[in-house]
Amino acid sequence: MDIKRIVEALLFASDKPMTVTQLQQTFPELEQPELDTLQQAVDEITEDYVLRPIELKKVASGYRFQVKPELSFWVGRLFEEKPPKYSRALLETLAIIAYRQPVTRGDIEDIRGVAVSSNIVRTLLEREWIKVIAHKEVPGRPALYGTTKQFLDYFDLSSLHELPTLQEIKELDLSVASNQQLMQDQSEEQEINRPEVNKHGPETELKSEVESSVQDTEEVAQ
Amino acid sequence: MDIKRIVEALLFASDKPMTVTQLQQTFPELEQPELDTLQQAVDEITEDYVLRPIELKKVASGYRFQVKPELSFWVGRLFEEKPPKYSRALLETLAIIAYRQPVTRGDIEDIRGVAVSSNIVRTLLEREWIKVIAHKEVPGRPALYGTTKQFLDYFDLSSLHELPTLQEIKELDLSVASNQQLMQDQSEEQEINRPEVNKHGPETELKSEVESSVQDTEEVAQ
Amino acid sequence: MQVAEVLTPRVEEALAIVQGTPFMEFPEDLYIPPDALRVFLDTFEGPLDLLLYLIRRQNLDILNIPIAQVTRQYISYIDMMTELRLELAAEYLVMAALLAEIKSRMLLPRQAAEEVDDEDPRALLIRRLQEYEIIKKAAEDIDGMSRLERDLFIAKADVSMIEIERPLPDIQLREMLLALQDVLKRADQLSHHQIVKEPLSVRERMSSVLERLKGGKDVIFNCLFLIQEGRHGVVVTFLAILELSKEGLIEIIQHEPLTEIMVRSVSASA
Repeated sequence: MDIKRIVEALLFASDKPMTVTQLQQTFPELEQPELDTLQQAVDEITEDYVLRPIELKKVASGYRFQVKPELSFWVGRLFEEKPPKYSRALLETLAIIAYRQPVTRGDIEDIRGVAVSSNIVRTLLEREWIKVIAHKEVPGRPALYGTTKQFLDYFDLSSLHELPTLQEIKELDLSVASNQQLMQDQSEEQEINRPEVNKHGPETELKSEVESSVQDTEEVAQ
Repeated sequence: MDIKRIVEALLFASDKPMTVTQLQQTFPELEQPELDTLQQAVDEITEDYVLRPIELKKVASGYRFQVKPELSFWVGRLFEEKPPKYSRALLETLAIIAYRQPVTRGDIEDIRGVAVSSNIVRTLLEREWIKVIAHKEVPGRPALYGTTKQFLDYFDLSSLHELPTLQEIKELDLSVASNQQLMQDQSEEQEINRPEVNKHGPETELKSEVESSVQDTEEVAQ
Repeated sequence: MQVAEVLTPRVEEALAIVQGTPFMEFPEDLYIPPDALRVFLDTFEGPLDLLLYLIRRQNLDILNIPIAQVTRQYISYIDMMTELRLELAAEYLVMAALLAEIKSRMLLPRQAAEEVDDEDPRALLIRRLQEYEIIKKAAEDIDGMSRLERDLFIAKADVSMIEIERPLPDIQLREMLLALQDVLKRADQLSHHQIVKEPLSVRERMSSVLERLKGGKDVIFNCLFLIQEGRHGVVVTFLAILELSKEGLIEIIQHEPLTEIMVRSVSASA
């Protein structure tokens, strides 16, 4: 039996990289080839695969066949996973942060009536949908959370303003059909709901001052 | 990027055999090659490996690279763990399901003449060699079992047709056989009440049987 | 057990009679350990298998089995097992009964053709034996086929270096709103958690104002407004500042009359 053929088969079948010594030990005691012979086989096999999409590569723990790096993109697609689903608790937490920001974890727990796991908060932070805006000056200095620009981008919103009001959410049927309509109605609704009382007073008073501060603000924004 | 190279890399990287259609779906939506093109790539790759110690083989659920059978002996030495052994009961149950599917557990018991242990059915289901195909519309709605592609894959088959053919049932002609038989039986019947023959004969026979079967069992245990 | 005893015509309680001498117990040298018999029994897959063995051992044609002889042998085996109090599967005893029935039928005078139909238990038994033998052979064939883990090895290339994209879960806005709907329903049941229904834009602005105050510096009140947002925007900001102040998250300070009003985050001052 051709040693090179055996070595090639072993390297393809092995779960782990194999050293030349390990290859040698796979042979029955009295038929073990010299290490030199095995090394030569390994070198020849390496040469044979130069033009193929896989290669015999020496890594720390031995030799193994691996897919060439230039094919990573294609092979990576093979292992793409279906995204998992977020829990109801996470969705609720996110919605409460969006509607009640800035809120502490304690506030969220009060509203939900159950504890909020650290995992949920961490996931939302990692996803960059929420961020810590400040810390509340109460014992423990809890973080105050708010939504981010990324959160708006993800839902293709230009402002939270475009979300339905709490009252609408309570009343409306959020079935698929009505959803589109809801979003439309909602933006008009928001205009109407503008707090009437405040419309006059502060607005006019502030106007001149506001104008003067525009420049500062723009600088900050940049 | 060369399609053939990608296909070869995919087949080496995949955990499971892949069909041409599965290969196609791995490509991004707008770059999916025609099935013909992929089939041609598969055929060319098969050709490329003809002289190597591994081969691209078509099994039930697709194509996979595997070590050529003549190298099994050497490669088998690679794995310290002994391959699983299957009991006769399991193999007979599997054979009945493979050849007589769809069958209920009751059918299996009728053929084997003994109860089928739940363990055997569970093992076969867990190994994904069999599956519940439907339920028989009789009281109790027993499950109807059939074999899976994984069963064929495991045994290196591409379809059930490749299973060894069954022995044929010799036709029983009772009108001829039974008359002769009757005579024979009747003459023997005289002996039946002689307990010493009854006892003595089988007993000694039994002893050697036991001895030889103990040996068999020891071999199995090794 | 009972079945076996009824079927076995026992003249006496002797285990065996050798050259006219009854043996009431197993002689030492003849003793077969029950364990060995258990092994023996275990090598049979059931009554059909045992029966098939008895037939094949004597090179008998399965279509032409001497029922009486086979029955006698079969019952001897069963008897032996019973004697040693080995647990016998019920199926073995059922088969013994069937064999006895077939045998007794054959002793009765033939009623011409009427017995030679498919109701004939002997024909049925022969058919079952044939079917079982075929399956037994098929099982042996399957065992002999090359298979993964034993004779067949997959050739694979390593992919551990390949980065696998793990897509993050997607959510629809609708899902989030539905979740909120649930929260509101629950909150309504707890009357003390009345959620104030303020315009969302104010809450959003509260966050952005608070964020601007990050870092602890005092910010001029006026600088918090963006004139290009128009009236509406200015009102929203103003309400946000008032709400933040009410919630104790910011301080609004005027050091001296007519000087600039300053705003700072309470948390930053600590």
